[in-house]
Amino acid sequence: MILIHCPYCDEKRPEIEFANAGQAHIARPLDPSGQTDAEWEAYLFIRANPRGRHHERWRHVHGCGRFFNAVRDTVTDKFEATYKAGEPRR
Amino acid sequence: MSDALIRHEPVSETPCVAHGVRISLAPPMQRYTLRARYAQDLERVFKVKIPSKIGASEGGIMCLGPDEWYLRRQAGATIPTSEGLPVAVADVSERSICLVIEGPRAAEILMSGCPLDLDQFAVGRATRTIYETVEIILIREAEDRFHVEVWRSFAAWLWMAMTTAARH
Amino acid sequence: MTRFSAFSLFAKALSGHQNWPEQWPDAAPKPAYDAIIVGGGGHGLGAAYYLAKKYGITNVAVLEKGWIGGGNTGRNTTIIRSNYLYDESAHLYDHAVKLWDGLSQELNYNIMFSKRGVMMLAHNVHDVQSLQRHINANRLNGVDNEWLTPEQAKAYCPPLNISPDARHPVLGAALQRRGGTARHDSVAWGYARAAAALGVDIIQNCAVTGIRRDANGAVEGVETTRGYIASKRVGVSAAGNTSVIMHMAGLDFPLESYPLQALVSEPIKPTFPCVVMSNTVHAYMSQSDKGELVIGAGTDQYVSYSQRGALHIVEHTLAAICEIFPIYRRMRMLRTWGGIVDVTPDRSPILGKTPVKGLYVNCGWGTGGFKATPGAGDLLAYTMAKDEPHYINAPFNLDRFRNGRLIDEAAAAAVAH
Amino acid sequence: MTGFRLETGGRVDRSQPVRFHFDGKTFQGFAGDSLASALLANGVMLFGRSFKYHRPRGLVAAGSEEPNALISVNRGLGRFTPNLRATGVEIHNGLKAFSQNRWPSLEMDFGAINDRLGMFLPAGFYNKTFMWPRSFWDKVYEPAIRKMAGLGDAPTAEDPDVYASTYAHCDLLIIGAGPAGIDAALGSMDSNKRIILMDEQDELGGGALADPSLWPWLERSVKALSDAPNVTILTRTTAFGYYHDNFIGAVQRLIDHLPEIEDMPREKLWRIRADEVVLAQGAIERPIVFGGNDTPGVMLSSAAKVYANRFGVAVGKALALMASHDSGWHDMFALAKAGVGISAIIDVRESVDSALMHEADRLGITVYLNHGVVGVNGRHGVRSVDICDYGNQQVRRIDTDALLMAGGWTPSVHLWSHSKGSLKWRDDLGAYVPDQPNENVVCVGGCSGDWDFGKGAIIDMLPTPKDQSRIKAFVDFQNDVTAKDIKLAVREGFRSIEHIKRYTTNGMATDQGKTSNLNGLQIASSALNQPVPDIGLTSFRPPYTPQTFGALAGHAKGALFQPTRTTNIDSWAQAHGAVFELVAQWRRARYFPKPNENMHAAVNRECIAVRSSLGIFDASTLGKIEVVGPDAAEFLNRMYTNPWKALEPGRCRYGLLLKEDGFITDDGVSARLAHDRFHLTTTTGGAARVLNMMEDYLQTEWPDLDVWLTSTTEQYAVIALQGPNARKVLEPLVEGIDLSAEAFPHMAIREGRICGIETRLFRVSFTGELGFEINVPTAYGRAVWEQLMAQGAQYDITPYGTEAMHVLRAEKGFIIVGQDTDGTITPFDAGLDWAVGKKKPDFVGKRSMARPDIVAPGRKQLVGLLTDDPHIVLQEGAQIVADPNQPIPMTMIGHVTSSYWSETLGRSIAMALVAGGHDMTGDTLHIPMPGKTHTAKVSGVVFYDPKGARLNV
Repeated sequence: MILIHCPYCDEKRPEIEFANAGQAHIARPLDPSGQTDAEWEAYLFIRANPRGRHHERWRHVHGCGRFFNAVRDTVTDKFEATYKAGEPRR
Repeated sequence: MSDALIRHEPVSETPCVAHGVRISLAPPMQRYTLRARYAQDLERVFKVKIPSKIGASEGGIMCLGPDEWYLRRQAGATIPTSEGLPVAVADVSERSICLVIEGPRAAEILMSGCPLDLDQFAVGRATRTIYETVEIILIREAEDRFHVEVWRSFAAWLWMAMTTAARH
Repeated sequence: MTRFSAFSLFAKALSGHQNWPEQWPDAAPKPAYDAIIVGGGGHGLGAAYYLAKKYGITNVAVLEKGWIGGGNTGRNTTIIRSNYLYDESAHLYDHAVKLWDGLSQELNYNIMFSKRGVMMLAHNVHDVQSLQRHINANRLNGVDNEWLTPEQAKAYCPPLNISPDARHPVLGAALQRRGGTARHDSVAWGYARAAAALGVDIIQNCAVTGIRRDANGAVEGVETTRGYIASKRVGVSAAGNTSVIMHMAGLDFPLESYPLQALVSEPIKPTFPCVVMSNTVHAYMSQSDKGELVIGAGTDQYVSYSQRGALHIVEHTLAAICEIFPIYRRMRMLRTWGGIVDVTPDRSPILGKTPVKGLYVNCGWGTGGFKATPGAGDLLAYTMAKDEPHYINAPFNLDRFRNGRLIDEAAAAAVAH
Repeated sequence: MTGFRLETGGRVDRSQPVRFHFDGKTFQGFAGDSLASALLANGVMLFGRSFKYHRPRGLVAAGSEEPNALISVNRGLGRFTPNLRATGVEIHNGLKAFSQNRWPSLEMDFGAINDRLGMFLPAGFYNKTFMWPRSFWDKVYEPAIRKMAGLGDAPTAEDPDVYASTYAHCDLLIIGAGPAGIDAALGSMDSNKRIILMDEQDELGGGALADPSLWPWLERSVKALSDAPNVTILTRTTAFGYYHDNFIGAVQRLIDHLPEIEDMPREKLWRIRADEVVLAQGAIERPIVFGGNDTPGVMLSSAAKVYANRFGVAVGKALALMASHDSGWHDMFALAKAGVGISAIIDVRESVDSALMHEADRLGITVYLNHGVVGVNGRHGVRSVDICDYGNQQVRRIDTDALLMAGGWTPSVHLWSHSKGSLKWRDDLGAYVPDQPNENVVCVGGCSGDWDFGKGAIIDMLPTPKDQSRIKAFVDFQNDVTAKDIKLAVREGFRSIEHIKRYTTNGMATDQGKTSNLNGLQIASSALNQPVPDIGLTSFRPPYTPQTFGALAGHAKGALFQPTRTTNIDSWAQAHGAVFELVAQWRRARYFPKPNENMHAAVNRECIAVRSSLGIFDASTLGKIEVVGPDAAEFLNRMYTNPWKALEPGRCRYGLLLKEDGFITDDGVSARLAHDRFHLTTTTGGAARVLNMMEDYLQTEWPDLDVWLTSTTEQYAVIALQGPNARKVLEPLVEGIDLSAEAFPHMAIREGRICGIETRLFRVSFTGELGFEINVPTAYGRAVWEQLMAQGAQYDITPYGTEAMHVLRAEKGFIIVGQDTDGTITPFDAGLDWAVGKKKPDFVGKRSMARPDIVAPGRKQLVGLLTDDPHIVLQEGAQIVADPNQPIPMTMIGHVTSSYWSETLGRSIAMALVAGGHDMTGDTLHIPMPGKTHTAKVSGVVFYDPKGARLNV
């Protein structure tokens, strides 16, 4: 059970308080109707799934309730950083 | 006529007393979730100091998240209206019940299923967390007294889990 | 290739087993091949075997970054079944089940396919509706799958707890008698030995580090830790690492890789006659020929290549097992391990061509790839040989994520209302 | 000495005799004995049979690395435990233990025939045969193999014991309480650190327990640690797994050692988060590989010392040592000191430290250097050994009844490896030791390779003049893996150590290779002619030793397995004989049978009651979300398919929610209470999912909106009052709300009081009848329900359950998300076009509905189905075809999603998803079922009161 630093609560809390919410920094297009099928497919389904440095979202669902972003190494599972939603990509 | 109507609680109203710990159902109270972008917006409504550090509590108001507070008052108190303001107040008085865990083994009983380090959880702190798979709000009222707020439909399970741990 | 048989075993025994040949030579890469398979798991080795056996393409290399069968092939719970809901899935998995039957003889390698029956439990009204829908669809698709009452289910699997007071009582079950298990390592070794005998090079400790493309963008070879290897046909069958390989060809894929854990108990005398799966309680179990209870756990929630899972996943899995099979509460967990499963948005595989000419892919099998091993190998081989998909794998293309023709078995199982 | 129990010595309590049973025979030991030491003391050498060859086996070790002495313990019904190590079982009065994997008896085992056939059963033999005739595999071969395989018997009854679990946190966790672990604890004791010190044995001390000279120190140290308030000592506790971020799993055994089973958990799972971990797990001695090294009486020399010094038991009366390492010599000296008879020391090395020679000489022990054992005589016990002088190849026989092996030491790096710390190979130790850590952890003592056992020669196996391919020299005792098996694997092209392990099963037994991994590596190394580090090392995985399922499940047993959520009215339903069904995490009343009523009859009665007079239904499980804030309407407008901004306060609207992929994920009727306040409802199963989805969009896509979401599912008990007489019953109970049709139309909400309790009163209907949904604070749900029952008695008010609810809604063609939709259905497929705001530029899922396949013809669409035979109720999940006479595989064009008998209509009704169904009205379709093919005509989905006249009253 990994420890996750919640940038809102500003403390490390156990994984079972959190829900992973997939890859980070995939903004919903402002005008979905203007998207080509390929662009929309990319938004919906295409994921980086890197071996190594990964940007992902978590929600402190059984804590402060906030979604936030994280950078984690997918080989070591170690976090490099967690930061609040809306902050620039690390 | 409401006096005529009986409340039905999901757990026994007889406390569970075991070696070094007592688990009981707290009396009914009023509960509200308060939401706002800024604590000041709520202070304008409630005319009281609103704690802004997550985990802190003051005057029965606990800060659970950056824009979320949890207010507990004794039954019968009134709440100012906030319609039209950039705040949200929702009555959740009956959404949960409160279990009081007290005694020298109180922390030990909670740790049977709660992954937080309660040695680091000072008196006065409040947080939403989890007991095994069940979400709770944990409040440390005193060194050896905790309040556990749990949604009604999960209360029977939590009562069984904690009283079982207490008897072991 | 020395033919395996009771006689050869006897003959070799007399000479103290001193003159058994290598089951497959440890090949060094040649400069070029007619086809390259990236990934030495059961799927990849199977593809190489069928390329040589059925499509006459024998100048083939299988590139494995570690040791063959060391990925999900050697880390899964070896469940084999084909009782899927949608026609596309049923045809795909049943193609595999038909190949499983007789595979030992075809490969002259006992892969110990054991038709013990796979039983899926229904715990609530919604499960019943869902399994009935499966059974009816399977029947009309010619796939065996039958409904059992709780009593019939218990008769088929005596350790099952069918008490109506259980937290998740058993309301019935769907049984596919042709389903079962096989010995995972033997599948990889059997395919490797048979493929090598047909001229395929099995190259281990050879990681692909790049994919070289010509001026028109078509594949012309792969860079590896053991040098450049040319080939105009490259099939990627790298499971959890597929995204990584595809990036080398400039492709982003609709895939995410998650840790999946499994575990076995200490070996005991025969006690568990079949495979039982419960989606509602999240547990599945069988007993291996060696006597171990083989138990599948769930995936962790985050993307990871660490092959390392969390303890709370195992806690939940064993709690579930002990609920369905209370007599095993005193049994002991002997070994746990983790694999990396690549999951697509609709939890169905991607098997076919890619936007890059000469580059083919077989991935996205999630937690259920082992059962498809012979079928996936055969269909990848077909697609690479003909440069077009077989009608069975045609629906499992990449385009479905663009046009919306998803094959979502999990969604079809739907949510409790 | 009497039997094998030494006159003096050991830590057993000779004043407390303990009587126990093994294979039905009664024995006596002393308090403090393990089953192994107690049986040894009684001269028992034979403990079990091996896995494959069923060879007779005795003890090899004294600790949890023991590969051979696996036994079963039976403590009564449901308390049978197989595969326990005799070395880890503490005896108590009445203990009943049994040997395993033998028939009919341990001494006389038919399975031993495999040993004679051994030459035909080399590694991987099963891959090479049992293939002909094909049909024999399932019927003959596999059952036979399975019968032979396995160790102990399976439990057959449910375990009555309970298990506990807990989380714990500490600053310093020390795993292993040998001298190194104890020193680590003493060193930090005076800090204010929270320290946990754990050991798998029943008392602290580890190796020190076998060294009387350390006992005074041990006693002082244990006292000091026990007195320290910041030190928690856990004995009989095995740290089995090292997980991410210093999270350690450990199991504590609480009652198995007690004669009486008290009312307490059998085992307890500790889930420990530590700031720093100290691993002090020590090292395990390596056996030596030579022919006959598995004969009962051949064991590790360190084990012999443990039995003598800790338990006061001699493992033989004339011990011989086969050594390649100094530690064995020291053990022999200690044994001699303890009064054990010594026969000889044999060492494969040509010379050893002169100090060792002098001490041996002083003690009068004959020494054979540059010698090795080439034969062990005796089957069920050692009688003598043949040793070979490597100088002149002369073989001589030595009388001995116990041959000790000292092959050097293997650091226990298991948990270190779980934590992903790296290892480095040390040639001088012939072992892997910890290198770089991956967590905040250090290794101390033996497991770090730091020990004072002296030095040794690293050998793969003893040289022998015999034909290596003919002798059984065991590497993995339990799995019967011999040196020649490993060589065969290499010969057959298995080069990676993982391949060799899997092909030979070396190290895959219940001891997980604790005594066999390194010898296996050395043999593979010489066979491959490669240095060990080039072959690699099989990875260690949890658990360190096997752990009980029940302990890992912890307190999650029976009623505590998973919460069953119940409503405030559930207790009333239970008291009134309801039959329940489980929906999501909830328990809901399915129907309320009267005496001798079956489900069919009850549901018919309940449905008729609602249509003709009045029904009452507990709808409390419906999800509810309070949406509050100036931007509430704007937010819902973006989430739902239909428009929300124009909805007037006091009115309700049906909301349809899609996932971004365009498929229906939830629905529900929602009400606007004020300009900035909505009361949403969701499906029972969708509540949490919908709230999470809405929070996701709100927080990450539209953080600019001033609106907040609160789950109010459990704030309100919801009572649906449905039927023509609903209003009449409400009127006398409600205050502050004008219930007249004009003042309170269908799809409206009013706030007031009922029975004096504040209520949010919805006028809505999921039945097609005049209906109200009464929301009251949960605690009063049952009380209000009972008031309504009393008030409704005059109208024969009838409680109905989920089954009748399903029939009633189906008669009206209302869908149930998750039953009539399945995650692949769009609003158009479901015939809910009217619920999609055509003019809205965007909402969640809109874009996906424009994808090629979603707009293509031939999609499955929701239709009604009326069977030609009105008495046939189709099976839900039945498949539909256009041509019933086609061969299998058939082309299926759809399936039945909902199907019921409608007592109101006097016939069956069904809904189905059918390809292109919306254009098929009136067509006849076929439903092939086993034995009979049914026919049905496509219809609309509204079967009852299509005009909705019954609502407008």
